[in-house]
Parts: sequence; C-alpha cells; structure tokens
Amino acid sequence: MRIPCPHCGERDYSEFRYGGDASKQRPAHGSGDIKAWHDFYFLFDNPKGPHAEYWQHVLGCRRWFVLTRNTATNEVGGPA
Amino acid sequence: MLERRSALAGTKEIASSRVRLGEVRGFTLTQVAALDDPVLSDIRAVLGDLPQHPFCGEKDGRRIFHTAPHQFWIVGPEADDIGRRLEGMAIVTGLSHSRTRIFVEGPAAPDVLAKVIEIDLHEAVFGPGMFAMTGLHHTPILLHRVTASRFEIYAMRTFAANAWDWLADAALEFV
Amino acid sequence: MSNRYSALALARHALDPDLSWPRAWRSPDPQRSYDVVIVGGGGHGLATAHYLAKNHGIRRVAVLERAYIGSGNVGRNTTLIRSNYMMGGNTNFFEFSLKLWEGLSHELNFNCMVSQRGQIVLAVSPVQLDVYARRGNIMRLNGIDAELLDRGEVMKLLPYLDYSDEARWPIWGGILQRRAGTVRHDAVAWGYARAADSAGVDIIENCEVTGFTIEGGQVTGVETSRGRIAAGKVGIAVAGHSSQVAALAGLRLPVESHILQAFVTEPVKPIVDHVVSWGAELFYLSQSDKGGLVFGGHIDGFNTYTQRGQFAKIRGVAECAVSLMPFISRLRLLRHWGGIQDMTPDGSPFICRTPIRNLYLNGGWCYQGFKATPASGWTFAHTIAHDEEHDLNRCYTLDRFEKGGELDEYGTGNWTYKQ
Amino acid sequence: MTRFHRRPEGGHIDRARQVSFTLNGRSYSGFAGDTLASALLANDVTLIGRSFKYHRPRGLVSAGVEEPNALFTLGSGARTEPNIPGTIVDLVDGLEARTQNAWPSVGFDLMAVNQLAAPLFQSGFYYKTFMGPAKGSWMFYEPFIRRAAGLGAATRAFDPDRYETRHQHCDVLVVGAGAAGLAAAISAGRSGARVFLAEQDALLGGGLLAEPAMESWRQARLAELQAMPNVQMATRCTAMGLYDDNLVVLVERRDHARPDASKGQPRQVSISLRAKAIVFATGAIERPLVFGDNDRPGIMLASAVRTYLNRFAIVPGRRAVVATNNDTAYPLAAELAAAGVAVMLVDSRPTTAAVAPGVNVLADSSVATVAGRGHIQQVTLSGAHRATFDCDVLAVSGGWSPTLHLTSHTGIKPRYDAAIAAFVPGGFAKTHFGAGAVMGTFGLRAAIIEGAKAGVEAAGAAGFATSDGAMTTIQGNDPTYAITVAPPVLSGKGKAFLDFQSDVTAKDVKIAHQEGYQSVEHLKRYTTLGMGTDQGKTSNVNALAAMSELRGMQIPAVGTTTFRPPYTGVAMGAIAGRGIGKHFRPTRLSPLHDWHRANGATFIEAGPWLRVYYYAWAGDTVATAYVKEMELVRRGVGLSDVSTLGKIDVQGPDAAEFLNRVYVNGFAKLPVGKARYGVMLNDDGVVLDDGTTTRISETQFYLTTTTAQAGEVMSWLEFLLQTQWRDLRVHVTSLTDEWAGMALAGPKSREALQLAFPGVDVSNHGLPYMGCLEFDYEGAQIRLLRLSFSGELAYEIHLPADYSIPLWEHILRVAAPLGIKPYGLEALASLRIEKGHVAGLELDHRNTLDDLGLGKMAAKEKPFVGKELRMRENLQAPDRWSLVGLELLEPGKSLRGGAILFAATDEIKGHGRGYITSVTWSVELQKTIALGLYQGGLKNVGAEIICAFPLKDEFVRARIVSPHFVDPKGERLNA
Repeated sequence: MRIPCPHCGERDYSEFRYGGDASKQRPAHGSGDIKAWHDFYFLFDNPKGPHAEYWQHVLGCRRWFVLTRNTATNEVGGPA
Repeated sequence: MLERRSALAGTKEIASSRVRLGEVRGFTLTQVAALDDPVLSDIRAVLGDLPQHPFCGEKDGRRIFHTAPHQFWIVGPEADDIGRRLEGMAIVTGLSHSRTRIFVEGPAAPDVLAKVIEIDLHEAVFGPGMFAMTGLHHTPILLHRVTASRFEIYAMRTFAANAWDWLADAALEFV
Repeated sequence: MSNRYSALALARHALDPDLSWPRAWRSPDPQRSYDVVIVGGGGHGLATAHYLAKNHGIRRVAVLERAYIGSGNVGRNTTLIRSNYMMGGNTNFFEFSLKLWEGLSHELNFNCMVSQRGQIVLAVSPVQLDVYARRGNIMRLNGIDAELLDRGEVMKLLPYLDYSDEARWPIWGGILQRRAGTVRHDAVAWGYARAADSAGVDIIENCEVTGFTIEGGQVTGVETSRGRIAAGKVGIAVAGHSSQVAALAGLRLPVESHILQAFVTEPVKPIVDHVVSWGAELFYLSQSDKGGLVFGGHIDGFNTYTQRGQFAKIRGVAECAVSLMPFISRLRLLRHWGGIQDMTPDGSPFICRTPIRNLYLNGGWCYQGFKATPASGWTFAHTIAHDEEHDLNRCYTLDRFEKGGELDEYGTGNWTYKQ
Repeated sequence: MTRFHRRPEGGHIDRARQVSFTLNGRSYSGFAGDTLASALLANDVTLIGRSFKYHRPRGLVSAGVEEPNALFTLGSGARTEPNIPGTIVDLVDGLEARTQNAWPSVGFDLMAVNQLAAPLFQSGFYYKTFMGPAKGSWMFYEPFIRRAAGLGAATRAFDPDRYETRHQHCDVLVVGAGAAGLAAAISAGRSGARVFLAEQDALLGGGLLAEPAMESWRQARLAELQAMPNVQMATRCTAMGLYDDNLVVLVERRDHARPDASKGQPRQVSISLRAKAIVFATGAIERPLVFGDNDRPGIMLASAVRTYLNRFAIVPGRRAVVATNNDTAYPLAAELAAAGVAVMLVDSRPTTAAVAPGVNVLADSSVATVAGRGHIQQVTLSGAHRATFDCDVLAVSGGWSPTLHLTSHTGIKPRYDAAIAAFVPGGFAKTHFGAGAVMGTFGLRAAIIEGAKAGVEAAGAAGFATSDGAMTTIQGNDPTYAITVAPPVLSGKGKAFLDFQSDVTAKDVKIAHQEGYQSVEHLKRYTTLGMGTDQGKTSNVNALAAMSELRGMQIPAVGTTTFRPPYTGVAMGAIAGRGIGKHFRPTRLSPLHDWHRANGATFIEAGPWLRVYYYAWAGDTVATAYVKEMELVRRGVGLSDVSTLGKIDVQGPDAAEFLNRVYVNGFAKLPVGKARYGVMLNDDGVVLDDGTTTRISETQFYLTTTTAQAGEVMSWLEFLLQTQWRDLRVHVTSLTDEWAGMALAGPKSREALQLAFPGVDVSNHGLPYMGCLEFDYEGAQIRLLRLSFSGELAYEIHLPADYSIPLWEHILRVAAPLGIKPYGLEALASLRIEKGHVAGLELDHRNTLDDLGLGKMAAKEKPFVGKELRMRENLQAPDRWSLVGLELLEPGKSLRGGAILFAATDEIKGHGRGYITSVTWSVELQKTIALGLYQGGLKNVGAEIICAFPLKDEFVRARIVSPHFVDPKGERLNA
C-alpha cells in the first residue's frame, strides 16, 4: 500500500504509523465527561468503506496527517 | 578542548572501483523551525530564499534541507554560528551530534542503496541535488543525492553503526 | 444404516463400493421461525448451535452463513490451541476450552486431529523470562500444566534454532505447555456442523443477514437474503465483521477490523515437532500433519476488510522465521493469505448480552478465536439459553471499558492496532 | 529398447557443452540448455517418482512450473532442497538429484502396498477414523501419518547461501516473455517508458520456444528489445505476487551461475517492483484428460511433448497417440509425423480440424483405458473407434487454463468463458492490461497484435502518451480454436486422476459431493485437491467440471477457487533477504558503546539497545558483579551510562502549558533551572510513562522519558500538538541521539564532580537537589542535573554525544583517587529497587497512578490527559493491587520475579493477591528484597505473605514493607 505524505510524497505504508479513526471528536481537554471520553476512546464505527484515519510519517518528516482510505479496497483518497 | 568522537570512529572506509563507503565528519547540523509564516520570512532574512522539499539548497557553504513543514535542517561547517544568529526569532535546536553522515559513492552506489532503500533512485526521478527523508533498515534517514554517483546519508547516531554494517554488507558483492 | 464414523464403517465402505456415505449435514431451506438464530456459520456459531442442542435441549436452531460454513477465520488460522493465560477470567476460560478440545473428536465422532504436541514460548531476555514465569506460575496454581525451561533445556528440545552469536536476540529460556498443540481447523467446523445437524439444527448456507427486526428494544427476527426469519433469540458470531452486523442492530462496538496473515510452506517430512513461539517479535510456527510449516506474526496494523496482506509484513514474518530457524531459508513458501479479525482495545473478546434484549454477541476475538472455539460455543450457548453470562465468560462483557475492567493479557495497553 | 531419444540437431540446447549430473547417485549427461527433466527424458528415464498416497509409478506430465509429478530432492548436506520440479531446474554440472516418496526405489517401491488398501484412503478417510480407543488416541496415530505425509525431506542445517532484496520502480511491467509479452515490451518501450520484462523461464520466448517456425521472429524481437536502453529484461525471474498499489514481488534465481556467498553473491534476489502499469502476458497452462489410469508414465500433456520435441530435440519413441478435445494438439501430431513417429490423433469431437500428411485421425473418439504399469504401452479407445493401439507416449490435451493467478491476487474474480471452456481474468484495474493466452487468445498472430496494443495502452496509463503499436507479425490467419469438453469419467475401473500430486481421483470428488462438501473450498479442503506444491495448476478446472457435472450446474455456478500468492513456491530466504541473523532488527548503540566494549563490559539486549549488563572489574558473572557495583555506589561513587533515556526538546511560548496538560502534576510554575519528576497517563487513565523534565528557560524544557517508552512518548506529544492542540505554540524535537547521559552516583559523587569540573559550584547551595546547571566545559555544552535514581547523592551529566567518551574518561581519570568505577544496567536497576523507584516492569500499561503509589502526584484542580478515564470504577477500587516492598524471611531461599503472592492464611491456588515484579540483593540491608504489586498495597505493611513459584516448587515467606528500602526520608539525596 502507498500512502501520500503531505510533505514527503507517496511512500510505502511501512514508513508510517497508523493512528486510528480520525473522524472521532476528541472531547475538550478537561471536559470531565467520563461517558464522552469512553465513547471517544473505546468505540469505533469501523466502517467497511471510506475511513478517515491518522497516520504519522515516522521514517520521514514525522508529520501526523489525516488520510482517507477505503477499508474495503485499501484504495487511498476520496471523500470521507 | 574535548575531541569529538564519531559513532563510526572504529570503522574503516571501504573502497573499490565500483563503490566507496565512508563518513563525512566535522559539520554542524542546526534545526530551525517556525511556528508560523511571519517567522519564516524572518528566517529568509538571514538565510535568503529557502529551498522547497525535495531540493537541497546550497548557499555560503551550507546545505539547507526542508525536512518538514516550517522546519529546515542547516548543514554547515564545523564552526557555524548560524544557530546563534537565528535564536530568538525561530525555534533552534542543535543536532550536530544526533546524525552521522555516511557517503556511498561510485557507479554501483545506487545498486547498493536499492537493496535497502525503498524510494525510486532513478536519476530522472531522484536526481543530483534532491533529498528524501526515508527509511534504512527500519530507521529514519535523510538521503541526499549530491551527484549522480554520490549519496550522503544522515543516519541517527545511535543507529549509525547498524546502518554502516548494513551498507557494508550490501556493498560486499561490489567490493 | 448407522452414520457413525469408525474404522469399521470405513472398512465396510471400502469393501462395498455401492455403499455411500450420507451428507455430513443437510442443506435445508430456512423455516419461518426458530427459537434461536445464530448469525455466522463459523467455528463459534456452529459450536454454539451444537451446545444449545446438547447442553440446553434447544433444537429449533438455525445457523445462517453468508457463504459456505467455515469460510471465515476457522479455516484461515494457524490451528494453535493452548491455555497459557494469566489474567483472571482468561485463565479458566481457555483451560476449559483446552479440556473440551481434548475430548472433541469423541464428542463429535469426527476426527479433528487434536495434536497435543506441546507449545514452547521462547524468552529473549531475563526480564521476559520473569514475565513468562508469572504466567506459568498462574497456570500451575490453576491446575494447568506449565514448565519453565532454561536455555540448555530449550536447546535439547529445539536443536535447530539459531543459538549462535549471529542471533540478534539470544534465547534465555522458555515456557512449555505440553498439552498445547494444534487441531485440523476445517474439521472443527465440519465436525460441529455434522453434530449440530444430527441434533436437528438447520445449517443454512448462502444466506446473508441483512437486518434485524427489533420491537420495543427486543430482537424478534432477522432479515436475510432468503427472506425474513423470526427468532426468539439471536446470537451474533461473525468475528471479523462484528461491527458490520452489529451496526444492522444499531450497535457501536469497541472493535476495529484488522488483517492477520498466515503462511504455509511446501510439505516436508517431520522436522518441527512442537508449536514454537518467539518473544522477540510475535511469531509462532508449527508443522501440519500434511508436512507444511504453518506460521504467522502480528496484524498488519491498520484497519481493513481486504483479505490481502501488505508485503512489508510478509517480509517481516519471513525474517522472523529464518532468523529463529535458519533451515527454513531453503524451504519454499507455498501460500499466504489473510483473515479479518475483530481487534478490541484490550485484546480480549466479547461473549455477552447486548443493550438489545434477546440479542447476544460473540466476537472481538483478536488472535485467539480458534483456540477458544469450544469454550466460546459452550458459554455463548449458556448465555443465550439463560439470558446471562456464565462464570466463565462473565468478564467478556461489552461494558467492561466503562468500568475500567480491561483484560489486557499482554500488557500492550488499550490500542486496537497495537494488541 | 529406448523410447525417448535425442535428435542429432535442433532445439535450444548447446550440444558443444555437455553437462553431467546424477540421479539417485547414478551419473547421466545432458547439454547446457537442458532442464533436469529434459535431460532425464533424453536419457529415456521416464519413471521418476511415486505418487503421494497410493505410491503409483509416475512420470513427467509437463515441461513447466505446473509439473505435479516430477519432484526431486536436489543437492546434499546444508544445500538439500526437497520437492523441486525437474522441469524448472537448469541442468548444471554436478547437479545431484534424488527421487522422492519411494522405498527402496521408484522402480520397486514397497510402499506400493498402499495401493491394495486404496479403497480405505478415499477422500476424508482420516476424519472418520483414528479416534479410538480412547480420548487423545490421535497422539498414537499421528506420528505414522506425519511420516507417511510430507513429500521430500528437508535438512535442519543452516542455509549457507545468501539472499538479497532489491527495490525497483518502473513505468510498465510486462509479466511473461512469450509472443504477447515480447510485443507488449517493444511497443511500451518505444514510448520511452521504463519497461521491465520478467520471464520465469531461462529463455525469453515462452511458447515460441516450441514453435520452430517462429524462431526468426523471436530473434528479431529480442534484437529490437536489446536495442532499447529503457527496457530491462530479466529471465529466471518469477512474479510471485501482486500486492496493493501495483507492488509486484519478483524472485530472480541465480543457482545456474554458482553464486559465492562469501563474495556477497546472492543465490536469489527478491525484487519489490513498483510499476505504474502492468501487462499480464502470463500465457496458459494445458489440462490433462480425465480417464482411468491417466497417470501412467508416458502420458504427457501435448504441449509438453511438443516442448521436449522442439525446444529440447527429444523424440518420444516410435509410436505416439495424441488425444485431444481441441485444436491445439494438431501441430504436435504433424511435427511428430515429420520426425518419423507413427502418430494416431484421437479427437473426442465429431468433426476434426485439417491434419498434416502422415497423421491418422480418429474423430469422435476418446481414450477409454490404457495398458502398461511402469510405462504406457497401449491405448484403448471408446466412441466411434473402439480400437486398441500400441504406443510409447500418449500426448493429451484437455484444453487450456489461462494463467490468471497474478491478475486475481488483488481480489478480481475470474470469469468463465464457455467458448474456450476456461476462466479468464474477470476484469482489470485502470493500470492493468492483459494480452495473449491469459486472455483466452490462443492464436499467435492475435496474441502478438493484442500484446502490441496492451503495451501501448500500458505506456499510456503510465503517462507516456505517444507510442507505436505497429508490430511485425506473421502471415496468414491463426487457426481457429475450438474445444468441446466431454464430461469427465467419474466411475469405471482404473483410477481417473484429477490432481496427480495429491492423488485425488474423480471418485474422491464424487464422495465429497455425496457427503455435502460441494462448495469449491469444501471440495479442496476435504479432498486436498489443489493443495500440493503445484497448487492445482493442472487440476482445478477438471475438478470444477467434475463437481459441476455432479451438481448439475454450470461451472461458473459452482465457482472458482481464489488464487493465493505466491504463484510458484518461493524460498523463504529470498523473501527475508538480509534482514536475518544479526541484521534481523536494527541494533541501537549508546555513544559510549565503544568505550564499554574496550573496557570489559558484558552487554545485554534491552529492546533495540545493547546496554552494559555489568563490567569485568566487578566479577565474571552478573550474579556476583552487580552486587559489587551496587556497593560501589552505596559506599563510594560510580559512573553509569544512561544515554538510552528518551530526551526531548520542548520549545515555544506555550511549552509550559503543554507539559502542564500531558503530565498529571503541575509544570506551569516550575522555575527556570529546576527539574521535576513527572508522570504521564494515556487517555484511558493508565500510566504511560515517567521521567524528569527540566526548565531550561521560560520557553524551553528538557524532557526525559524511560528508555522503553521514548518512541511512544515522542509520537504521542507530536500527535497532540499536530492534530489536537494546534493552538499551542510548541515544537518538539527528539534529542535522544544528540545528547549522551551519564549518572554519577554515590556519597562521593560531589567530590568527583568537583574534581571533574573545578570552578563549577556544585555545593548543596550551588546545585541543590533537583537543580540544574548549564555550563561549557572544554568546548562542550554540559547540562548537569542533580537527581537520583538510586537514592544516593547523585547527578546526571548530559552533553552532546560526540564528547561523551572523552568526558567519561576524564571523570574516571580525575576521580580515580575516590575509587570511582563504571557500573552497569543490573546494578542500576537493582539500586532503583532499593529506592522503590518504579520502572519498566511496573509500567506495564495495566497500572494506575495509585497502583504505583503515585496517586498523590495527580493535580486536584488542573486538567490533564487521562484525568477523566482514570476515575473509572475498577481503576479506583480500594483493593487493587498496588506497589509494595518485600523482604525475604527465609534466608538461603530466594525471591523470584514472576512469583505469585498469597496471604499467609490463603489456600495456595488461583490468581493470588499479587506478584513480584523485581528482585535484588540489598547491599544496604544485606538481604533479598523485592518490589511487587499486592492487593490493598501498603495497608498490609508488616504482613507476612507467601511468594509462590510453583514452576520451581518454591513457596517462600516474605514480609510486606515500604518499597523505599533506602533512605526513606530522602536525607542522602538532599545532603
């Protein structure tokens, strides 16, 4: 699989680190709402299809970015 | 004065008609980062035009690499005051000891690198003056193509011996 | 004539060419309604149906399978069984499962080739050996066999590993569970199917569930590609696709789907007599009865439903194999494939009720679905029959994360993609 | 009398270069250009193996990778290699081959008794028996089954050869160098695109190598290609698999060149080739016919007989029968006749194609039975002509199966084309193209034109718009291709084999069907059909035909099996390449490593790092050495390498606010020049890491992490700054490689410092506990921190890595009068146990702040990462296992890491109330002590407990005490 790093360009997936579902909204720092934090941290839509997700180019520029990938085909790009 | 001691102090240069493997010592590596665009123009005031990835800029005996958005590596001579000159205006981090600079040279250099480096090394794609941040045996490196047949690798110091062993082994069939 | 399998019956059939074996399981059309509908004709679903009939006398049961039975992970795994778990809840569940394995061929009258050849987990540092010792001690304290091996003892048992100075990580010792081993994976699906079928369970292949009928917070049936089927209770056992099916009932799960790859070499004469696992990096290998070396490693590490692995991971696993057992270098890889599995934040499964009445979930199996199959079916059947978890699966509930009840066996932390 | 013999001239072999080899120790000779198989055939060796289950005599079936029977064990000693098809082995001088699966010999195989019991071995038999008498009886039968199975024997010796990997990129990859592939490579090459032409065979040409009439065309095309610098051609180079985003992995074999590992020459190279576009010109594989005893030696695929005749110049005896259901076998009949062989062509179709003079044709007839055990002697026909003929070879063609394996690796299902009775690619991705037989195009002319077109299209897809598809082709039209597949014979006497290698017969399929194993996957798994080393290349379609017959369905309705990589077996070594042995994973070295190695250090692996376990000065085993090293620190002064700690530069106007958010304790008000111990949680409220962070200036911090979590923490901080808290003006950079660190510890450490840095005020006033001094020493920037991991008066000296060895040597030299010595990891870890500092074993992603006795650190007011979820019910339970110290109460016995803890009154079973994490001998207390987690923690101080280690049958009494064994009030580190 090839992943387009916004800074370095397209590279093999092995240069990156996966960071999970990027569509989930992290509760505000110190929100204090345990339920919100539980749902954010432990629950996943896990869609079969377009998926917005975090990746970090750890062997490159170390940027974290959001990638849209179709989990049914591994095709990168397209609307989330 | 304390003597600098390289991570590869114990290694010997490898040389054959097809490939040479060695280390470049005595340089200063300064990382300068800007938290926003205005700061970038301050930096330009000091360094002049900043090169855009993937092209390495060469100016006043310094090489400048655009290593990340709003972040540059400046490789200068052993005694380089560029860091001090930039301090205060941008976020400056000295990294001179953090990277070990290995060169791979000769007609077989691309063949040696292609054994372990994933990016396309074809001259039309990755030509002289270009660089890439990529991986060498699971570790991050900055790969700079200085000329058609000379590459310089900036490897993490603590992984430098590993990178050297790997490259020396890869070069074996050309030595 | 009797459908019982035995050497005698086999001989009878050999002598009389006109004698033909009956179907291992029927191919019925779905009835209008069942007491229990199990979604998913994999190992867990079929085992559940078997135990619903056998242990609870519930025979009006349908197992609905989207494709053919055993088409999921029961036919894609590396066939290992073991019970070397240390966390309260896991230890007894997986030991119960191993005990069921030990009697399974007899219970099902189907030879599942349960081979207790022993598993050795190799430690690559003194600290890791301590961690393994903790697990081994817990096993012993719960009546499970475990032996601590030093380097010398490992060398005697596995003389073909790399003990040279070339090895990146030296082998310090290991832990051996003699009762661990392998099982012929397809036979598990077929054996459970045959047993369940003979008890009256309808196994319906090529029947995809497309929805649930839910009235007043209670499930009353399923919509399928072969029409609506009413059900008193519905159990979901589709690990790998749990999120997809649960979503049809409006449920959101602590699950991400990841691919785990598996590998087999060409068949060779017996050369590896144990299950060997390595602590340097997740890697496990055994030799099938057919002679192929079957092995696997970590998940690829990002969620996907494609059953194709990434080559970088394939190379990583090959590096493990050759580094640990250098002789493998000359053997040829025959086939590699992938299976999609539910990864949960803590690496532990779900066998439990759901927020919807009479709808039950069995999933989240991560790496350990196959070895759990018998206990999973047994406890899931109990949970469905009694509408409450059995002591053995009480810790495998959906709400454990709300309570901080994580069951992180390997101390990897709450990351689906790092388990 | 000999049957097969070599013609005096012709073929792609070099008669000037004779090659000698051995089979089962007996010497034979062949020519350069031969394969092992062709050389054996030329020597009239036709019986080359025994079948897997029934041990029936077997001979060559094919001339390619699809060969199911002719498997040999090659080489000897560490180079032994089982199960290699002789059809793909270049004949080289001294090649050693052995037949397999027969004892004592393939000619006389005692195991052939299996044939008597054959009816027992029908498909699935082992699922029905070997269960009795008792539970676990399988363990008794299994060894026999295992020994009987397994084809050839491998060696346990380490592979002495070398394997390489290579990464490559191209615009157009052409897989297969037959007529279509050559044309595609040329037309793509003309566009200027970077073209890679991969051919698994030793020669370029594919089927053309068996087409004498095409030789001049082939030569001309090769010349064209050689003239193109942008075209790279690789032979003996098999595309094993197609992966996401056009990654094709190719394996190049170099055995024929006798590579020398000591010179770095690889035996095989696996190439990860990333192509912008791909042309699949992979050809097709011929299928056998299904009839009784269709596995007899001398029964070969028509295409194989043709290849041996034309490429290897081998005449198959005097009398040949060619049996076919399609047109492709006709040229063979003509060529055999021309070679002086009496040919009888048997066509199952009512009407036959035109035939050459000298060929007798019988239409509407098929092979019913054959005679001859060790080699075929007679063929008896059914249908229109129920005659019997003597023959030396029976060439069969059951039609062709396009080689679409690669095209389906990324999930595209094949489509059944009834017109050619075969599966073809079910479709292509944008950048994929097909040409020739793989598309079902069996005519040469059409294949060439299709290839040229595919080359142009592929170049276009790769961004090379203008290309020239004009291609020299051949005159006249292709012969039409027609095929009529007769339903396979499912009963009748004599075994009708579908899968030769796995010994699966038509009857086995019938049984599978009866028992309900009717889906293709069930059929394969139940009968093991297609599961052999040939992966069913010749058997899949015939088996599908049989099952569709039984189910009364069309083949497409029965389905096809999914093709898994690799296309053909690939040596594991080639996939692994050089990432093995000491290069398995990168090794990370401290900047002080060279000094350690030169000064008697014993190293130990700690994750990627090599760290000093202990030094020779203290002893020659760790057990004695670490105690000496501890004493050194407790009583004098020692120096230790802590460069592996994670170090992070945190800079920016909001740096303080940032740290204040990620640490559970406050950092906003940390004064410049002061260090503070901090703990981070993960979002789930579980402890992530701890470390000491120093404020260098208002806007700059020097953060340290544990060695183990350095990477995690760095990534985590970057994640928060780059994706969640983009409003914070902070930049982080790893300094782990830039800075070295050394711990100077012991009551005499301050004196040592004074000697090392005269003129720097390191008095308690000048550098108080948790203070930091920055100064320049001999050109090196020094960061001197006063903090202690051991509980002694101690300091950490951080400085740029290249200066670390000189400074280390300087300190050891000037402080020598104080008796200073270096100490290693075991002592370091043991000293921290005495002090009750948590480390790796306690920070295991399961424990909370309170579990580690750090609950008091959590800020009440300010928010911090993990503050919410750490409050979850079970994480706050009062009886959680938490950190305690333990003292051994039974001198002479031992505490061990991993021991399970029980209260004195407990029954010793179950999961206990806790466990021991770390153990050491305390030089301070002169007794064995430990850290562990125990239910209720320090509420139990003073309690006597049992430490159970049943793995060694040890049950030892210990007392729960405070984990702070040394200087609990901290007087030493504040002194």
